[in-house]
Amino acid sequence: MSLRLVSAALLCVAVTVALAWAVLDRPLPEENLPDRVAAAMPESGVDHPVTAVLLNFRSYDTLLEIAVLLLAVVVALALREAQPDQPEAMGLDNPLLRAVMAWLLPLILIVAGFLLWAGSYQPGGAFQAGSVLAAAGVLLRLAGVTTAWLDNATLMRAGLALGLLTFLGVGLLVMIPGAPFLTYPLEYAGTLILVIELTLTLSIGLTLISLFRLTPPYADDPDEAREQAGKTP
Amino acid sequence: MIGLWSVPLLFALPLALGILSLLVTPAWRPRLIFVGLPLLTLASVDVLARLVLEGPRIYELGGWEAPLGINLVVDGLAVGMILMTTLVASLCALYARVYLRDYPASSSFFWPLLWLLWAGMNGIWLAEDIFNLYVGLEVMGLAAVGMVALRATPQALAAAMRYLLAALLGSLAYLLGVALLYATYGTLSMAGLQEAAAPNATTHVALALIILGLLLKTALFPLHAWLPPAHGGALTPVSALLSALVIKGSFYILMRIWLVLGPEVTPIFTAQLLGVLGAGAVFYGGWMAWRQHHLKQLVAYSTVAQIGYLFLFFPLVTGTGPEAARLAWDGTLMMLVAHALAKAALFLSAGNLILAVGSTQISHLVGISRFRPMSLFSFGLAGVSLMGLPPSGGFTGKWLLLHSAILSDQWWWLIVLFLGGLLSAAYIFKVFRMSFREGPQIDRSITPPLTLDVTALILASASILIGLTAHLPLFWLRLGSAFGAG
Amino acid sequence: MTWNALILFGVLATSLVASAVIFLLAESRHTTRSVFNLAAAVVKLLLVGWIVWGVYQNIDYEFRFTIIEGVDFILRADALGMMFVGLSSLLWLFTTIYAIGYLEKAPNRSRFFGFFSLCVASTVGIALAGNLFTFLLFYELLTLSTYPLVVHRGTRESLRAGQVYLYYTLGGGALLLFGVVALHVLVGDTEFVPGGVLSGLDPSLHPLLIGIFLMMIIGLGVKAALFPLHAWLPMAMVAPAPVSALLHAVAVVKAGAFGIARLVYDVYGIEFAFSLGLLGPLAVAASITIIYGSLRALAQDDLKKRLAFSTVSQVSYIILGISLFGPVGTLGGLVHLLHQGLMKITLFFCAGNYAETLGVHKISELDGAGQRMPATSVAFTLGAFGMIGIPPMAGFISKWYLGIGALEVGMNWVLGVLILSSLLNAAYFLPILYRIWFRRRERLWCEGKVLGRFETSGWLLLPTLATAAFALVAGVLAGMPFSPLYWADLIVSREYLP
Amino acid sequence: MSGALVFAWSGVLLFGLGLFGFIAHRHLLRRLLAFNIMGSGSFLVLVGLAQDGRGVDPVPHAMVITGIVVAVASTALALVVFRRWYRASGRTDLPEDT
Amino acid sequence: MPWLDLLLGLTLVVTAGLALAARDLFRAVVMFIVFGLLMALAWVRLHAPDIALAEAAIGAGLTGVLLLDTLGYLRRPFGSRVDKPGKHQ
Repeated sequence: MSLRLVSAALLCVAVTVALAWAVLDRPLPEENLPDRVAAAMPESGVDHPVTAVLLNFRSYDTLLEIAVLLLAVVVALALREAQPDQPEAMGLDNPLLRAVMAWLLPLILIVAGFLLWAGSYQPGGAFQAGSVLAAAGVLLRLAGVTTAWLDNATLMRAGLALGLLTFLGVGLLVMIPGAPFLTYPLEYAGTLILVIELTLTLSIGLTLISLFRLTPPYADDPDEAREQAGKTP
Repeated sequence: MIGLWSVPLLFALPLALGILSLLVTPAWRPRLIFVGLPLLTLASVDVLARLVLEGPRIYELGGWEAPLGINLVVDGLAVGMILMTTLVASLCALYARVYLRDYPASSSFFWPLLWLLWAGMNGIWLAEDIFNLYVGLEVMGLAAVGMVALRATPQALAAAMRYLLAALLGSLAYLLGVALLYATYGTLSMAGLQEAAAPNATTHVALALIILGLLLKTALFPLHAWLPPAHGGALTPVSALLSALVIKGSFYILMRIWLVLGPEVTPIFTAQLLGVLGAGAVFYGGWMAWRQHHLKQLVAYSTVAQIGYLFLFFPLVTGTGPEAARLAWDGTLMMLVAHALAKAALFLSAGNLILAVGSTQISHLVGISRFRPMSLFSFGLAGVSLMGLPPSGGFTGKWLLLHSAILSDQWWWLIVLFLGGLLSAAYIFKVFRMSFREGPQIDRSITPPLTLDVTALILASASILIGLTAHLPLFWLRLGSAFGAG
Repeated sequence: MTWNALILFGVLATSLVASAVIFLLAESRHTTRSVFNLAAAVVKLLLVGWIVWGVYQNIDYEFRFTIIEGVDFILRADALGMMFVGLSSLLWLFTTIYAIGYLEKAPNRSRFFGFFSLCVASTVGIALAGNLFTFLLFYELLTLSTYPLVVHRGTRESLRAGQVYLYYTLGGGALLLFGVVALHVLVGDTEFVPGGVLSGLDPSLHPLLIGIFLMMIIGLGVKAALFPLHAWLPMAMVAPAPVSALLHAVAVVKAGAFGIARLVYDVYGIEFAFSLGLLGPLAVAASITIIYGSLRALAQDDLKKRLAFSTVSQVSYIILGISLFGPVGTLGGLVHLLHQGLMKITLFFCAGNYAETLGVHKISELDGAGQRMPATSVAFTLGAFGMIGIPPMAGFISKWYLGIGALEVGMNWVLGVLILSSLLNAAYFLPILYRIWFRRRERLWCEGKVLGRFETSGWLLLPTLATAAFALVAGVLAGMPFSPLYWADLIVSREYLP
Repeated sequence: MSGALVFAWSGVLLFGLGLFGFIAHRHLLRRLLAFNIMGSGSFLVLVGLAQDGRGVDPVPHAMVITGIVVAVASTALALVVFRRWYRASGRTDLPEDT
Repeated sequence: MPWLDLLLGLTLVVTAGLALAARDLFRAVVMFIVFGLLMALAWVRLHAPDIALAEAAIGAGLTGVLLLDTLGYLRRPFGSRVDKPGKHQ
């Protein structure tokens, strides 16, 4: 039993006990935030409370959260360029999977669209839809389908940037009448949120795909990868 | 109307620039600073002007009031930190533009990371919402990790990994603390917490978790192990940014939450414990810095030591009289700002010295004072502030802390300040000693571009000047705080 | 900001600006640097003369701004401060001339002159400081700016000396800092006021005040080379001659002594310090240092080392004078601040001349130097006579007033100390003079260089003769207005009046 | 004990368990697993405790969604660094140098 | 006492334990994915279908795929381009 294990065990027990104490001894709060959310729902522009919180009441959190996602991609890009990976054949090249994909893809896109649209009045929204999109992308890759538009680095990056830029743009745009950042006017709130969600879905999907690949797609082509490697002395 | 704009611009602008710099070609990435720096400076100065003219204010994002929406707090403390960030980060950016020319194209990813880091930091300074602080911490922390990894050498990757693990663990502890606080008080807003905070088990556990998480992120002794490799091994402008600004982010949150929860909730025992850990950091960091052979590692350990001084804030502000508490507040903030300026200057000038002799070893600096007097001069000015010798920000901060310690009858902190100063003198002069030595002559040294020297010198001079004119910044920093009346 | 405040700031700024410009000048711009440096020194001297005249007429010169709430940066010209300012600006001019000659063709001159000017700025700041905070600020700045000068040669020995110097001065500085903060907590911003500011405090605080006094005396005593805190001074003699001359005969050690004077007269107040019983022990410490320094000097063969121990001994005359509770003793101590500076710098200049021209560092090698370098040797003789206290040299005046002052307050044993130390002074100076003038050179001088038309370079000779002349004149014309004695008398009359 | 509280309790246990794994393991992948388990634990505490004794609260729901995205981004970043580190050093753990 | 919740909570803890304790890395990752799916169930029980969707898609799905992918990376033999595998810094 190493010192590391003992200290880990001790720390674990201490934290668990402290947490248990905290949970047992917890007083109930006086503030009732759910009520406030419910009261403000009519002004939020959407019908689903979680979406309202995510994209209206606490939209600033979501903005920063997208920045976190983007950060992961930036680091992945930076490291990929600094130390190009061995070019590798990607995809299982399974004809069956490819055939299935041809059928599955439209379905997945429909699901993503539904999730996005549903988000305004029931569970679902940009993140869920985005991850479904990402799943589609991942499957495409696994099936070995070469998608030219996914291999276009500039287009890819533009896609990555689109969501955050739109979010920021809308946030700043609504300030022109003199309101604080991200204050949607009531009559446009629903539309604006939908626009943001739409672009976010696309960006999140692309972000997750690039995170899965940990790289921009171009390095998949061996020649291109070598070329990339040559550019970085 | 403009005032409404400059507050969100402080984080929106760097975010936008971060994305843009990802879209443009590597050669164009550094050039975005010529758009970003003036605008951010303008926004920061505008925020300051408004603070001075109109007083502190709350900015309601999305037009939603506090418990429902996320508010930003634009008080003296936040504005002070914003200005500090603008100054230090701008100069580091100017430095990096020249410095990174010699590095492979992949290092141009420094720029998107810089902007996102900046956005995260400004987000933290302005945040009034404890969950928003969590997201801000993640933006800042992950950007910092990315910067450390940028070099992509095995050492850099190991350092980045270690840093990342510490940062992740720290954030989770913080998040759990936030979860407990939300469950107890039903609000995430600091103003709401301040009103409702009561001493009970859940709050204490939450506070403990938050403290632990933030200590890990601030790298307070004995949780500092990740810092020296990360700060000492990174690219020079990255080291400067991380040591000067990033660790301040988590300390700042701790300071705010401590004051928000108030003296009823924050136990004196914990305060003293934090002070003791700070003292440990001062001694251990100073001792380790003195033992280093690698110039940037020395500077990195110096950061470990200097963090310790900041933590004297807690014992000096908790359970002491109003006068002592005010002095502790003033002194800690003076220390914080002075350290930010001086440490950035120290890293940048250390980078210049390393460029000049082509080696990171301190023993290779023999006779360098003859060839690079300006780099050494910046190093010296910054060193003066770190040693706490007059006239400098470090000295003024130390003076205030001493004053506070005497007023609150806690003489044991005097010893920490006394020995800490001597220890830092020992490691600073270790470098000087070598530079004055006339050993086997190095007849040539590479002359780094002037920009590198000038940026370091500006930062170093600022760390001196802030001590001489401390009156005004300290007055601004107090605006809107509990010590504002003093 | 008034005109007077600007002039006062100008006195400080001349050397600060000079320092900054010199740092920025390229190493090779020797002429520009020298001209600028000399011009700054002359301008400073003129400004000082102006202010001395003003202070004589009781005009107030004050420059202040707030640093933090309750702490001001204050420069103020009073009689005591102007005495020190006058001394350092006068000697700055001469030492600069000397250093230009001494360091001809040496490397790192930009660094040297830059820090040199910074040192003078710190010294002037110490002298003009209007409160303890400002004093402390410049006191530490002096430490920092002298370190590069001590280690200037970059040899192992000088680096070692520099390290020892730092141990002592930084430690002392930290103690001083605590004292200053403690006094600040007790009475707020501690401005220098004749008669002190502490006498009104509650008697229960008196033990604390004694402790603080002790701490601060240790902090100041380090620079004043008070036994047993003197060890850095002889070691620091590895520095180039101009550094030893100005800094270790004047600026650094005098800064310590001057600080003690400020502490006793203007912070505690001489009467209050006396009533706390602080002066007696201080006098004893000074006396021990006087005797100890002289004894150690006796044993040195290295000329600069002997002069250094002589400094250790002589600076304590000032402290002795301060610790005598009476106007005459004070007069003796203060006037010695000036006299010792003039005489000791002359001696160091001469030592530098011998070393530079003849390559001689040891006393045992000085045989016959008087024939080879008559002018330098005359200057050396004048300085040595002054140190011994032979009338009518300046040193005699100091000792005379010290003795009378001691008798006046009934501390007769001090007289014994004075006589003993004078004998010792004679014992370590006269043999040197004997060797210089009356022994014949056995071997040839191992000189390879001809330094100008005179016996040595004019840059080296002129300042030496000038300071020797000043030392002579200060003694002979002690009764004239604006002589050191006259000015010290003015200080005493203002100090003891209230 | 309400259903929400049950999950809060399992969140506590998960956090403790994850913490143990995070410190005890050396293999970086396992440590990342542990990190994710800790994260899930704190999310459960956040929602479970907030909803215990009160109704459904959408605010913690939004916070947890944010948290999940942040966690996946952190994990992805960590994996990128880990893969580079593994390729450069051939190690799956960090060298012991402290 | 909500037995179903209790059972689910317990299973969560056990699954997490298995994921952490598994000797085989692959098994650990699979257990983690199972854990993620169980988490999604827990979210449904907590009346948080949004989180359930996110957890299933991102928490379990994407993180799992990422981990599996990395696992494959670890098992892949390096080509000649890798500089000195096994070199400890």
